[in-house]
Amino acid sequence: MYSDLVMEHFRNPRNMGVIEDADGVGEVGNPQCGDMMRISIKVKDDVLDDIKFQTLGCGAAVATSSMVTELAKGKKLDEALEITNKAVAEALGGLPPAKMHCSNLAADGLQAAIKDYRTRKAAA
Amino acid sequence: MYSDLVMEHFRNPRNMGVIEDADGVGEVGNPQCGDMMRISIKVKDDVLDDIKFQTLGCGAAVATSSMVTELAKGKKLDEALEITNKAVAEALGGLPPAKMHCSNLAADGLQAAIKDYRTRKAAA
Amino acid sequence: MNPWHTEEFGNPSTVYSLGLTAANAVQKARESIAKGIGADTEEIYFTSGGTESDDWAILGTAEAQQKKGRHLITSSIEHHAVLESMDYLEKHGCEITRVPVGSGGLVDPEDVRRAIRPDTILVSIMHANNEVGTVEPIAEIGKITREAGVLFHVDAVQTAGKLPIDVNELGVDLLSMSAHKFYGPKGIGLMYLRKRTRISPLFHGGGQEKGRRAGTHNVPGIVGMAKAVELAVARMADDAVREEQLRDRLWAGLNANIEAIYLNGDMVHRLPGNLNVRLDGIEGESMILMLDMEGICVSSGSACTTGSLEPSHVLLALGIPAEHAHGSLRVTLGRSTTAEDIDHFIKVFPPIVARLREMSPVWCANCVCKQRN
Amino acid sequence: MNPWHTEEFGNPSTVYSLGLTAANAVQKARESIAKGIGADTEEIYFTSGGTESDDWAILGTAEAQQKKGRHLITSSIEHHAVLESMDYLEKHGCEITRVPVGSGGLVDPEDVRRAIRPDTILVSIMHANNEVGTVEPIAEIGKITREAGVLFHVDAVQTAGKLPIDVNELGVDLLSMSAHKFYGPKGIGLMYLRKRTRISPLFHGGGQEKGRRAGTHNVPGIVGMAKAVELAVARMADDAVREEQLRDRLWAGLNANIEAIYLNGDMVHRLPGNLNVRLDGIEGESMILMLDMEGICVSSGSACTTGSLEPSHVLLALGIPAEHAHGSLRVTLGRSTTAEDIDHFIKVFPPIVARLREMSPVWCANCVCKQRN
Ligand SMILES: Cc1ncc(COP(=O)(O)O)c(C=O)c1O
Ligand SMILES: Cc1ncc(COP(=O)(O)O)c(C=O)c1O
Repeated sequence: MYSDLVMEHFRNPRNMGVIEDADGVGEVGNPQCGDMMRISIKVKDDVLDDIKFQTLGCGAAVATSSMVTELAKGKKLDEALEITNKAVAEALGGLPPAKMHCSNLAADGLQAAIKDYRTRKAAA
Repeated sequence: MYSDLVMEHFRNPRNMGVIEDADGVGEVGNPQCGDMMRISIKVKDDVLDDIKFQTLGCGAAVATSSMVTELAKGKKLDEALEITNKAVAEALGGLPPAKMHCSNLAADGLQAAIKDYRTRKAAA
Repeated sequence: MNPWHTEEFGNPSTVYSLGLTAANAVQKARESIAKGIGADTEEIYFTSGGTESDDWAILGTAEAQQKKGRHLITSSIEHHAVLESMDYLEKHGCEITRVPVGSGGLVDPEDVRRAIRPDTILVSIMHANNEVGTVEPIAEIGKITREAGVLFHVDAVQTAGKLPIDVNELGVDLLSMSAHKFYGPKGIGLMYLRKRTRISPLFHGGGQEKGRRAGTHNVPGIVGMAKAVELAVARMADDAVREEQLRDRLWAGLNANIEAIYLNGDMVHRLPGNLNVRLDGIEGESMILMLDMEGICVSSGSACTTGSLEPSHVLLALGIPAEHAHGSLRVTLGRSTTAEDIDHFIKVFPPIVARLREMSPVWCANCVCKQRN
Repeated sequence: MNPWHTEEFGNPSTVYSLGLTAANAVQKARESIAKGIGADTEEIYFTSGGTESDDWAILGTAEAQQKKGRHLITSSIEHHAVLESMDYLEKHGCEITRVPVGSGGLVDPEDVRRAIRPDTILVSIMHANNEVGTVEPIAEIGKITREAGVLFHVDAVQTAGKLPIDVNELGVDLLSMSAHKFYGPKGIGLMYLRKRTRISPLFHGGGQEKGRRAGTHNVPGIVGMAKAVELAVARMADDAVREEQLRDRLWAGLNANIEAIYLNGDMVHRLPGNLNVRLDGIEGESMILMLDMEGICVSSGSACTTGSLEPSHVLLALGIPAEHAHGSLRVTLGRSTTAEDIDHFIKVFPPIVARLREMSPVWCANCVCKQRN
């Protein structure tokens, strides 16, 4: 069902975990819907210096989480904000039609984390 | 579907044919319904001395025709009149349920032939 | 076909790899079958056979399209699966037009055109008839239904695997097939359903077949059917020529050696392996039984073999009188039929006919005419 | 089972001897299956599987009994084949009462009694549930329906061949089975229909099965199913003890080695080969994929595997919260499951759980709680 690339990211997710002293945290999804994602980021000079995720969800949810961190790491914040859910799915070589909706978390989570960072910074 | 006895009578019908100078002829059924039977009889001293049938119809129709001639031959007319369609089917060891209606010709044909004989005699 | 019965015990609608192997097999089968009839892969829906496909096509369309109308058109020589579904709808408020056939058993497409009304929701005409083998002018009817914007269902149970089928050339929207009719397994069939055709399900339940036909996939059946389609497509032309030659040889042989034997149905627009004849003065089942003793399997339109008191509705629709319909015989030739079989038939059948006619009270040669002398 | 696919190409509904051999095989199968469930031979009707049987039982009864009433009773944990048929009827003017289940997944027969009204025409309750394996109090419900003079349908797809079934002891009037669930072929099933029960057909067409279920008989399927019934009956008791022991060993092993793992469904009234658990902080499909890499096939009630956005309706009906339903796992043990398989499962599953919880934003041990520190 899943492509080899998706399964590879599911088996060996990149950047899995928590940044203890994160500059921004984004949380999307809901356990009641079966998937939830938390992204924590470290920002240096407006660039995503570090990024980590935790995901509760299916294979597609884990793989897209992993992929979005790979795509975003090292990017400027404004560039990172342009990463779409569609782009993440495409970078994974596509997802089964029934699982497309599971891929709608990853980019959203990243955007939420960046927004959180900017809110904190504005408040600081 | 048919018992061995039915098939035996179908393959080797007894008393098949026409009595050229018959004393009575009975005809029942209708080609449009797919089965028709003609029985011709020769009567001597109120006894069925000879009896022959012709039948258009399925295996059951042929076998019951054959059986009724066997049951009737040599019988007194009044005895022969008591042969029922049911008795013919039973003498054959039964018929498949779907074919029971095909067996409703044989005794009727015999009765029609005897009736014809008596009508002719009364008229003579 | 057998690995799917035993080793590969998977359920294609599940995510794990055993299920995936089964799902791949089903998908490959779907692709291969779709290719065989010029359809898209997603237009193939697996069913349990011809009856389910026919019933689903008719009942499912009637339900889904009831807002458009309640008028359906069919022919008078359809298989019982179509006829009984139409009768059922008629009892439940639909109007059914049954177009007649000519003496050769062919539908006149103009009759279909004339029957179409604004509230017509479906035309259902069979590709070839199962008794007399006549091949109906489906492509012409398809043009008419398309012009009129009416859905067109074709029962192709008799032609699938025997004649080329291209759903676009034929202009059909729904098409029924049954695998066992082309040497595939029993208990499996399919419906071709043109994209964007609205239909209600016949089987409610799990979400298989995009929610349109519930039930665990019959994986071995599906794989077996796909193989049967492939084989049939590959040898179709050769089989047809061979069967047609044998069939014509049989008819010539019977016609030359038996008096008062007649052909039922058009000889040109006809399935290659079908011969249907009628004989004066004989009933069908008695011929079947006699031929069976010679190892020959045939069937008949006689009431005694239709399971009712009426002879074949198809023969009657061709204008054949009831007494002749009872005396009709259908011979089906197939891949395993040999020239020796045909010659055997031509040899043994005339004496059987003679014997049954001797037994018959309505055969002139030895009864009525003789008695008249 | 295979001769019927190839050599024996006959059609049981025909008069000639090839057909008769097939008809005999079908008849013998019918007798043997009837004996297996305490029914009379004429009460067995062959179908294409569990979905068809369920649909037919419900839709066919509703149609045939509509003069008596339009109220039907079912449970909230039925298979989709039953639920969707009930939903369909509801949309078409019937009233449906769905009795609840307790947290163990069991229907209270008194709820059924209270739900019965003068216009109730059918009660449909499954014998065992396909997800949590709970075995419902069918005999008690059968007593109630019989007293009330209401027809009782039982979906026995999960128990057929696994638990003893006697249609008279259970007091059922209609019962569904699907052969592939007890190691028989796919695409074949049956309906038990008590004598003199009125039902309309789902398949209209040829006169097969006394006019109640049209369509060419799936002879190989029927013969295969009969063989599967025989085998199942012969080894049922042994299989049950073995599977129950292995199942209990699995549960004990998982429970001892994994924290926050809970059982779904009653442990006493349960299919021997069924285990269903839920785990805090994990989603089901991710467990399935991980276990699949270890060669273990399981399924889940997670939305990501039900083909919808909702988790299993069965788990929700047991009162299990949605987030737990998503994290549930069903393990099905069968004839081929060995003690080694169980021990392998107990060995590989705890690290999988640990890894997925490490990945999880909602598992206390490493996220919320840590962050709180
Ligand atoms: C023309 C036609 N349609 C439909 C059917 C029904 O197919 P099945 O018996 O496989 O359900 C048949 C088979 O006898 C047929 O010949
Ligand atoms: C309880 C129950 N009923 C009905 C069915 C439907 O059976 P089938 O898929 O064979 O049509 C199933 C199979 O999944 C089942 O588990």
